[in-house]
Amino acid sequence: MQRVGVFVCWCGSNIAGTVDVEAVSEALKSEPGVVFSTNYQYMCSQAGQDMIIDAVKEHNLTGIVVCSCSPRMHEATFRKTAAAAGLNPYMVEIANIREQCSWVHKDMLTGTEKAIILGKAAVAKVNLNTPLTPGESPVTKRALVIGGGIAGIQTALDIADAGFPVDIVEKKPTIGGKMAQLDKTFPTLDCAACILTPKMVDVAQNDKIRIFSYSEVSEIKGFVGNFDVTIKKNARFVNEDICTGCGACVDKCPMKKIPNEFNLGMDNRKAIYIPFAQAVPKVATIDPNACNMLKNGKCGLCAKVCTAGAIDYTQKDEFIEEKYGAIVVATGFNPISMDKFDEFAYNQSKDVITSLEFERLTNAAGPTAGKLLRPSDGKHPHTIVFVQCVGSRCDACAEKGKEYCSKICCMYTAKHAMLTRDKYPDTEVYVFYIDVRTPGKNFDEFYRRAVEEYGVKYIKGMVGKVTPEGDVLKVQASDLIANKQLRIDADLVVLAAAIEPDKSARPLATMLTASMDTNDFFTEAHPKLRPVESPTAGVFLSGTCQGPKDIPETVSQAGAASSKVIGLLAKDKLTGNPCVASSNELMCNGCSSCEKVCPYGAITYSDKEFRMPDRTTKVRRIAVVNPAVCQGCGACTVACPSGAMDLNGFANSQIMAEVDAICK
Amino acid sequence: MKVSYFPGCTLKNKAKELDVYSVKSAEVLGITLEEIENWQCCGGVFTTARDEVATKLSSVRALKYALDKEQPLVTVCSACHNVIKQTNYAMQNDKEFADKVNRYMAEGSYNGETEVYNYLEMLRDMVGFDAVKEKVVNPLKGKKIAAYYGCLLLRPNSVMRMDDPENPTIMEDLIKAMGADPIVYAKRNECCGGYISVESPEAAKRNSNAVIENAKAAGAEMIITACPLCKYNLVKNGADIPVIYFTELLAEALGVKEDTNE
Amino acid sequence: MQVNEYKPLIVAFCCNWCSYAGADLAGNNRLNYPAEVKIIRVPCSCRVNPMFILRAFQRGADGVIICGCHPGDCHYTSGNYYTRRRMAALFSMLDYLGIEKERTRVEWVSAAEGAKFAATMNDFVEKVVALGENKRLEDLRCKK
Amino acid sequence: MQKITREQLIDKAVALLADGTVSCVLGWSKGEFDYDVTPAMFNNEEELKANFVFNDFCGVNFSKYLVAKTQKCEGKILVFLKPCDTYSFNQLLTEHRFDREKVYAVGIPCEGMADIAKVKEICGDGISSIAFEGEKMAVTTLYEDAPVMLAANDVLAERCINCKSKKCVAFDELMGDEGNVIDSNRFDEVEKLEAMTPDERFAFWQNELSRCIRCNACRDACPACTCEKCVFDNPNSGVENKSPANSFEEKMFHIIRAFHVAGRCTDCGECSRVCPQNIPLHLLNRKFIKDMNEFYGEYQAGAEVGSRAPLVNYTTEDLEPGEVFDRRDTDA
Amino acid sequence: MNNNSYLQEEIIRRSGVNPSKCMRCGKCSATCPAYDEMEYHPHQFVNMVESGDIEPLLNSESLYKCLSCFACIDRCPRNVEPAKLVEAVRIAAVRKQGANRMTANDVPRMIDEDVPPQLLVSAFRKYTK
Repeated sequence: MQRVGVFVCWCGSNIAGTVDVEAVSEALKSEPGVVFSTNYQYMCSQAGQDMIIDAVKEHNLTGIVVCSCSPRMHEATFRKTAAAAGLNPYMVEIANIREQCSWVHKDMLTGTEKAIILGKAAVAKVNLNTPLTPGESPVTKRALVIGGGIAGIQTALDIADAGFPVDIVEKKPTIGGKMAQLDKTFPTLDCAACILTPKMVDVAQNDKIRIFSYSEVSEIKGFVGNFDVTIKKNARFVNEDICTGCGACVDKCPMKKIPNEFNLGMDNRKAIYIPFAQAVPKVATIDPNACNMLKNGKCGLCAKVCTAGAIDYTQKDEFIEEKYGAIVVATGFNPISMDKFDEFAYNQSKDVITSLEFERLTNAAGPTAGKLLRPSDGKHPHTIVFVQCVGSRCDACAEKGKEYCSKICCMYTAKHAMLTRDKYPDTEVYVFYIDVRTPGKNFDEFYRRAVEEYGVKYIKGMVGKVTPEGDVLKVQASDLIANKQLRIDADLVVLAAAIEPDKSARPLATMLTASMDTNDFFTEAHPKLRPVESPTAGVFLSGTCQGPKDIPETVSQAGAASSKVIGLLAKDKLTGNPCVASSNELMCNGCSSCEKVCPYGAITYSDKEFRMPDRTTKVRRIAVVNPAVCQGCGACTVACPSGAMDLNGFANSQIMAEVDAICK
Repeated sequence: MKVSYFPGCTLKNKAKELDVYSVKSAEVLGITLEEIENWQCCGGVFTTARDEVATKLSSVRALKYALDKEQPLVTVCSACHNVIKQTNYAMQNDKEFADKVNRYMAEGSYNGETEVYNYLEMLRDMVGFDAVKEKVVNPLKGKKIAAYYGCLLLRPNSVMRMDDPENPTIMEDLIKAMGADPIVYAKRNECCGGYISVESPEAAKRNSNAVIENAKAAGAEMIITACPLCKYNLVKNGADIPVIYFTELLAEALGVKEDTNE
Repeated sequence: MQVNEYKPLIVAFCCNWCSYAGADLAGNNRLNYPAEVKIIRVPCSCRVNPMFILRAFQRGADGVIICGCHPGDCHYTSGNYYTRRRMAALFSMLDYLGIEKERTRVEWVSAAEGAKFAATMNDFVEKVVALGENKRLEDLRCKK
Repeated sequence: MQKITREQLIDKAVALLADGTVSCVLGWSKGEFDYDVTPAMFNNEEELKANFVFNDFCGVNFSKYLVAKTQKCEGKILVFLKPCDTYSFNQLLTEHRFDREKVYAVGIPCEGMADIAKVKEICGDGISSIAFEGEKMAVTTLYEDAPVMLAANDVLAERCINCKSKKCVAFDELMGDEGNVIDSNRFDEVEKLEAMTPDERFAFWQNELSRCIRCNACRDACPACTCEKCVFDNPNSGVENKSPANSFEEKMFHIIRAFHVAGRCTDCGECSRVCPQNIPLHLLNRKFIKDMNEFYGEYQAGAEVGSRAPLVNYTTEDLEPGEVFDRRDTDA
Repeated sequence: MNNNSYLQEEIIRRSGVNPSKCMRCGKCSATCPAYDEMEYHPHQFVNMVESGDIEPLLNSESLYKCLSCFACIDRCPRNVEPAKLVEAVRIAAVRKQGANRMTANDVPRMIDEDVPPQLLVSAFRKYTK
């Protein structure tokens, strides 16, 4: 039996004005377990707290009930008081007789009656309280960043800057991501390579950062502070440590007709290749689907010309196991496929391209060395039509497209239009838009410049059909302001394709038990207050894996994610919330119902041997809650059919006792 | 295999080629088209209005007929196909509408159970283009043929589910199977003008011309279609390359054209 | 005012993050609702076991209401979605047994909705009062 | 009458024992009366020939027994599963309640089982023997000389009249056809109750539940009730109670039990079959099944292993608890 | 705003279209093959039905220009299905007493030797009650 002390607070007249505090403390004296009951003007004051500490010592109290303001206000205060008195802090219960009693009821009789009942409920609960100790777990002081685009790069640099080791896993042969493919960046028009490549070099030279390029995460186990991750390093058939990136192998490779992914297939690369001049790591990679040597053992030219001896046709995929304290997801985006949008004739004409392809066409390192030429015939286009919102903002019931706004298209289209008019003033540029959305610093000014200074023709309306005929693209569109249907003979049509999360994100989310929305964007722990954290503890979000973002936003989110990671890694131990679920193994059926409802993946199963009364043994599957991962929602306790699963601090018996106390 | 067959009004007079060659070709490919008894005209166009009931009854009756025979229902004409498939879809998905229809159904109630195939779908899904290819005796080598889908075969896609509505391949695949070269052009799924030729022949002419010009610019030597109205509009508006029904070409490739030419 | 006015007994389960805070806000703003409403704090509405609800009814509660964060706003991301399913099933079952549906309710109240909390409680109590005392669940097994 | 015969099953069991596939057989055994069939373990041909039975009174669903038996038996157990038993079998596998590797399941067809209460209703008490002759059942009583001849349909159990599936969804080997899921009218009775006023419903259930003697037969027969320790036996659950007394769980027993098995109940009907007071307990379970089908889409527990039951699942668009009633009220 | 809410509701019910889903992109009008013949264009049908401005549509020639080619239905990113609205308004118009746009007397002038029956049936279906 507990020895409970009851402390009724007046809160000046806040409580005492509508509740007869004397009557409350008197009434609660006769409750089971109560050995001491008093009231005082301000329980939360130093004098009030001292009064509690003294009473604990004098009456050997094991539990405390404070009838006062909301526990959201002072529960933490009184827990500290209990600790100061030598009690376990979780032996305190609060009866909320201010916000939920004295402040809502005007009549003294009513208020007092209710306060007594709330007090009784708290006493009934505290009688069943047990001392709780928060669990502790060590923190592995290393972070994993999945994805090596600008989001991953920035996150890794910031974490490394704080002194923690970071690994970047990138599935492509080089880091850099989409930003490396861009030409100029809005709204300042500085070149993407000029600002990105120095960062890539920083990453390469930072001794805290390891890059696993051409690699994927294949398995994740563990929990916050203690992730065990397996990384699959795909065989690139080149010894990374020896390759100098000289490119001699590339020059000699006879397989010339492999579509170049980096230029979105608009030109070709070799079977052995370095994606672009500033690639990091700058080492060659052999495409096993294209290499003759790997396919049928005939060739071997690259090995012959490699003076460093880096070519290794026998290289195998390698699996690396590493421990991490925190994981940052930075898996990025891709433009959606235009296959379903062939009213724009993307599959019928080479001169209908996506905006990302347009970036490559205007990029000095691109297939046309930065000259804007039509992919079909290499001629200068004189009339260019940009189409906005292709596949964005579609109805959920529509046959194709995404429901959300892709956010970046309005600005990059303004950039493309402006740059085109700047470089080629003889070009007519039309932009068909539904709305122009330019919230952001200097964004709308940028768009207005495109219209006012560069003479880009913005037309409110949509393109309905593109008909390639001869060497023109007949564009049929509506001009809603003029209430006209326009027919434009264009030389080039550029589609602002919606963006979607990279396809690798979904299986990764499953491995991480991190939640995703219906569009496969990662869900944040709280949309406003915890925007860079996943609800899964220890997993953080950086960049477009969480939602469409431009570069400035991505970089700031990367910084935010890294500061969260640094905050976590700076701790030697993690102290958990002790109010977590736990399963009574004697009653557990191992049925997996609890696991299915756990939003955190905190529940796992193990086979345990039990000795039976008849001295036989029996192996049973039982649930095990990881207290470091459990957040204490209690969903599992209700899903559990046998009642084996219970929640510390809010146990079935405790809540039941409260119900009983309230219902007489 | 036997299927129920809904020919439609035009196939019995102005578009006999479409009808006769369909039946003959199917026979070669192992499918017997059994014409529905006492079929009534589908009405030519589907009314999307949910409260239009009477105009859709003939389609429901045909569907019910096929159901009772436990056969899929096959149509050739794009218009019939469109009307019947849309009606079937409404019977499946619009309960209020289906209830109204069933009050008129002396034949017993119907709730969209029948599977509706266009002749092209039949070739693709029941026969298979590879099997068609095997049966070809007169390969149409080197012919550059443009498939003209028009609007009715493919749209609305949520109902028709025949092919990608913006980049269809079903007719091109058939052309390939027959040994010819398909010509892909953007206007192949744009409207010819349809019945507007009654109201404003000029508008129909403009639409049809755009289709013909686009096909020619892409190198077409011939246009094939599944729709009598498309054919009428294209021909009437001065197509200077042949416009024929795809079944006529199929019969030729399969070597059964001659015996039907009396 | 009548002397023997019937006072119902209402148990309200409120989730710690939204609805309990909403109830506090109702207090902060001095919004009245009947004192018959007694709140039990739970971490999440999904912690509410149907057994608690049945227990309350058996011990004489006249109505039980569960309040949680709005769908999509759950502190634990998905807890209230489970609540929604469980309670839809349970309340439908109670109704099937002949327990008046007005005695049970689920309401989503955010931490900002003090006024909604008070209005909800006023409305709920009013509906329960209209039904009178709950004997049914207690009597379910005992034929009179 | 069953299409598959006792002899066929014994032959199968003997063969599987002989070739070492299984080491024992879980089957139906003769009881005190002909209609009183009990589950039993058979270890050899002699035991099988002596006591194994298969007839219209073999309604027992063996799936549940596998939880305990697989722990005890060395080697594999042969179990005969009727279509409805296979659903329970899958559901228990979904819940990891036994080791699939330790079971050799033979799916058998079922023509529906007889309800002894119905037999007694026609023939009265004092049944001394029941024999099966062709398509008929010959019931001999102490009081009549000539046996009463009954057709299977006259005494078919309610759960078999409303059979939801003749399809075996789990087996290592099949005797007879795999069978099909069938359109049943199993929710008609629930709908009838739903159409009543709350007062009428209350009266109905009060009348039914007042007969309960808390014998726990429903729980003990239920294949979903395989908990290591039942909440009603657990002093810490807050609902513990073992005897009929005027306390909480006593009144709530059936509601709590129904909720506990909601989403896991395969509607096998064992609860109602074993109830000595003939309380239609399946109507509680079917209400949950019907509701969840309507609210969240068709779901049949045990149709496949590993499926996620409606109550441990959700969508963001689920209907609100209040809308449940709005929907019904607008339908009415 | 006018007081045509009854008619508006009827049009919406008959068509099954929710015009408030429209985001004013104009793709329907961009893709419409009969645009030039129309006084009110597909996107205007949507917007006018949404605002209850139906009278002008009822009296407009545009009703008879729609080809039912369903291009606007398939290409609308918001799944608004403008052609269904045009159809619903057209039916409201032709169902009015004596409002048939085409009669049997018109047929001979339309016929040439190649006219497929399909053309006449379709036109009748569209232009008459």
